Amino acid sequence: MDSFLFLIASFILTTVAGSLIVILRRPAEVDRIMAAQLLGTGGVAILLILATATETGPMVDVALMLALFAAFVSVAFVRDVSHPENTAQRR
Amino acid sequence: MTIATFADAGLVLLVLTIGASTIFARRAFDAVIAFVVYGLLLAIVWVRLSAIDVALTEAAIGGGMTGMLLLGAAARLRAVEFDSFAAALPVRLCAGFLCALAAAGLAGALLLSPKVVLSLAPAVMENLPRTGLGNPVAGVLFAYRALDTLLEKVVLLLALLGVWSLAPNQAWNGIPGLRIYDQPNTTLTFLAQILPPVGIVVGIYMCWVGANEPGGAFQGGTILAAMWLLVIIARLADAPSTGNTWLRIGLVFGPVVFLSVGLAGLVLANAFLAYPPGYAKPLIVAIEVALTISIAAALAMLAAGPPKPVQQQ
Amino acid sequence: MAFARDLFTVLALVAGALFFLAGTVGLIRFPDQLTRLHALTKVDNLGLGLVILGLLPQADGWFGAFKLVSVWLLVQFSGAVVTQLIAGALRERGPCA
Amino acid sequence: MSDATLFGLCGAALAGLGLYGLVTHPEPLRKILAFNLLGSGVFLVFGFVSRRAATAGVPGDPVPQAMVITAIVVAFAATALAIALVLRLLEQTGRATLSSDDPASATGEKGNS
Amino acid sequence: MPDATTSGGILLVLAIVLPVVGILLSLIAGGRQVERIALVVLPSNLIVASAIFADLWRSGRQLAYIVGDWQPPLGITLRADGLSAAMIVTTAVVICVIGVFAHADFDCRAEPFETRTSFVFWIMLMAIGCAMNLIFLGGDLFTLYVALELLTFAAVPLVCLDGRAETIQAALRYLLFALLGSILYLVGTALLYGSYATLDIALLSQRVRMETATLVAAVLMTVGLFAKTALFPLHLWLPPAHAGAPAAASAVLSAVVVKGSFFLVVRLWFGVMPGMLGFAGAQLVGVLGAGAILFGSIVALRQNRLKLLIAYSTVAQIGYLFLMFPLALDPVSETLHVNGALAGGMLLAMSHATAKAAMFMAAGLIYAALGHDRIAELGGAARALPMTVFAFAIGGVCLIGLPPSAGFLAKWLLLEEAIATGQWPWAMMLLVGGLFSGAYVFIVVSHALVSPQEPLKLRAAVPKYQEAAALTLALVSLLLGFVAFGPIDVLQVGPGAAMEVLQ
Repeated sequence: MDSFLFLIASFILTTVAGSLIVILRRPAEVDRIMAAQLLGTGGVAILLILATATETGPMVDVALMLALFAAFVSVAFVRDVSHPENTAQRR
Repeated sequence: MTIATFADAGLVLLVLTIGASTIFARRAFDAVIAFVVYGLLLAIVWVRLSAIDVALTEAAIGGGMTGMLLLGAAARLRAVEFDSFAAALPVRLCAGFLCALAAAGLAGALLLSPKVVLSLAPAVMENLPRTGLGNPVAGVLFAYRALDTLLEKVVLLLALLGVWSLAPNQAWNGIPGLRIYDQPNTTLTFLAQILPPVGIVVGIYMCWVGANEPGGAFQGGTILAAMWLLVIIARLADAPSTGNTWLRIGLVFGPVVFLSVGLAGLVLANAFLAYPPGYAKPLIVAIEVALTISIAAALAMLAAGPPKPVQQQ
Repeated sequence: MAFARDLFTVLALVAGALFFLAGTVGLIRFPDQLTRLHALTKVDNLGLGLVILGLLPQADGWFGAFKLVSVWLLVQFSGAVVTQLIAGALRERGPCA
Repeated sequence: MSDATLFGLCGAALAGLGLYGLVTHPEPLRKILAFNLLGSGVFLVFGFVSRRAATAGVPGDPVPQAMVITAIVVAFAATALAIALVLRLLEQTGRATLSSDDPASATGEKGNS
Repeated sequence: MPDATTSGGILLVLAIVLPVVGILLSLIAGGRQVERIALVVLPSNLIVASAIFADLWRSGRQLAYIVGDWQPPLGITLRADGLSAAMIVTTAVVICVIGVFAHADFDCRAEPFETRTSFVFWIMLMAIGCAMNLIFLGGDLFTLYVALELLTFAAVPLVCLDGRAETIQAALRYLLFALLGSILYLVGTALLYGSYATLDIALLSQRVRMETATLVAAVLMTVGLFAKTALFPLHLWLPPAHAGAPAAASAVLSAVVVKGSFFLVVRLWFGVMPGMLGFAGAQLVGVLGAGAILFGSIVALRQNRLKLLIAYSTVAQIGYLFLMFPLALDPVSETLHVNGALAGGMLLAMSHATAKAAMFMAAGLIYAALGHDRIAELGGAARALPMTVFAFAIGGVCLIGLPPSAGFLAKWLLLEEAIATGQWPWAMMLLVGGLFSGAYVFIVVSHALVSPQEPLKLRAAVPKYQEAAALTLALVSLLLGFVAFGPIDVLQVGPGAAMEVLQ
């Protein structure tokens, strides 16, 4: 069971990694923040699976933290993108 | 466990790629977003190193708070971003060589470090019952090396004072110039109404379990700080003025409690920062609670920046 | 019983992982940002949802299960709101390259 | 190669990258970013030290972990102070560079003692 | 052999707790209380420091305090040996006098009581006191890292206290250098802990072996500390940072703050790993020191502003401090040992602390009185501000190393060692550096002594007690030359924390 869980976690890591690298090369900023959001979700999934696999309950807390702060950073991002100073000089 | 090793190698590769892109990205903004992603990834790395306490801190501070701070700065600096007139190629090559040398030296030191591994882990675990704690990291932070933790709180206060000191003279004791959302936004308001209660519960939980499980004042305080900032950014509440008495009291509350308990140790136990036998755990929990408040206030205010002059509108 | 439980976990996790794959492929391949956002929400909802569903039978008691579910709820909620915010910002600025 | 060593080497590489950025980037904001990268690489070296000492029952040495927590908080404080300095410089001069003008200008005519 | 808390150990705790209490109180009390708190804390700090010194002198053995009753390696020990006792008293005196001097500039008695500059200055002054005490007393390398960070965060805001753009730029550059320095130091502690599972200085000194990891750690830590000390060629941040700050801040930055990281270099090499530096390493450190002396002095000679001249002279004087490394190396065993060179180096550090503070204060007063600090136009300053110019000259005498100043005694000790070990180039360097200092001090004093064609118009009157403060420190520096016949023995108590009285 544990190896299976590790396998799934690695699989998710690979898909997330692949899209991260593609997204972070895109020119538009909005795409990039999607990367942060995606990593938030993917990271949560990976951590939860690892928590089950290694039977380390507190790892779930790390997942919780990751979810909370991914959202927080996204808010900061949207604040900065939609600020008048920046919308004035849109690409 | 070969799958795990493969996955770890992949993780390392990803971390290095993203890390490199924070250095080599053309625009500062891109570098900052890469850094946010990097911070979140590091949390996973720390989990793989079985350092849950650090993973929590890294996710909260390294990715979240630092990311938010850098995003704000990058957005403001975008207007003046100058054409990266990078250093000349020979200089870069030379610097690259030296840095590679430093990294190689460090790597060599790691690979060649003594085969017999010494560690304080057994001593930490052996003495942990005397503190009544279940979380060895909390034991180190609040018992064995309590002096460092106490003084690090002072460092935090000094940094905050340093940030405040950058205000113009007439703005002293004004409102911090945190950039808020520029127009009322129902979605954000909704988020800022729902998320903070959840966050506060998580933060208190984090502080509470810290005595026995990974977590503690740092992690709990950071969550509270983030929630406070969220409320301010969504314009649901104003940032307090930096001269606000309650803010000042909140800032020093944790260190004062910590120091008082430490000094009481001179009388009640037999040394500064020693806990009376049997009372160690409740005292440490009390210190952690007080510190959570102070850390939350200090981190939020650090992120909010120096006071701004009042603008007539 | 244990076998059935593990089988359920395996199936749900595989399905979840496939949604992650689908979501990320969408994020890479879809032509404009709004549809990419859509793909992202699929990952949030279904990918993570299925993963957590699969992990629930393995959870460490009721409190463990409760934590798993609350993580899922948190991601759902914040993901939905943040997607809204990004979409709003996009609308304001107009689609950018 | 054990996992600890793998992550330790990753830390060394990150430290090198960060050092390079800190030295070569002219923009202060990029220097601050590079400093954070350098810092996290150094923290991973602590992680290596901690994890290497893992024995039965103890997943790692808690002492380096506690030190990293302390250092992460300090690094955040440093980042906040540095960014506040950069933004203040931007406010006053309309630009944010470290390009060294003649240091003589630092003792300008006004506002001293 | 486990440490034990010694009888006077509580003083060590007091030396650290007292300023912390002051900082916390100031943050709550705010307003006009801040200066009062500082003016209680700083003299009390001096009393505590003197008590530590007296205790050490009387008992002839080092003081120790085990914090939280946790024995190292698990816990942290504070220790005061001869070096720390001497330095702690010197910095306490300097900071205390700077506090008196700063009363005029950072007054909290008038409305509005809490101004930005005064609030920040007083708190940061106490913080620097706290950080320095911790650096001198800390017995654990990670505690010393925290102390370094305390020092950085207290010093950076002082650089840009007056808020001009150039000073903010200087502060930012300083901060980046300092952060690089502390992170390099930190990675060294990680490697040392990884090898020896302790960061306690006394334990480490027993355990260190010649190994790759230890060597890498030592190099990284030393480079980091050099960056913080502004040793040539990592000195770029220093002149603008020190010259741009308000006078009282310049004094504390130049006289006190750079000594913190310098002291850690001494601790590291003499205390933790005396056998690691080797002949080549010691010569290299000496070459860097010599480079600093030459570069700093020559650039100082070309300055036309007084404050910048003094700042570059700091670059040169820092170089002097590192000349003791090749001279303290025992040529046979290739270990650093406690001899006249170490005593001379530390005495030089103490002498520079007092003299440089006096000179920056004098420069600040001249600036305040004349409205500028252009050296060429200082004519008449000696007549208008005799006490100030006298203080500057006395400080200069100590830098040059003329008898009977402490600078003379220090250089004498170093020279003696250089001659005894036959290291003639370093002896030459000591003398050449003295000539350079003589040249730039002479330029300033001679300009100040010239009578101007038209009578000098003072822009502002300078309070007498400020002049007295500057003169006091200059005289302390001068008289240190006499008193030092006593303290020199004290410097040898528990050298480098390692060779504790072992009976």
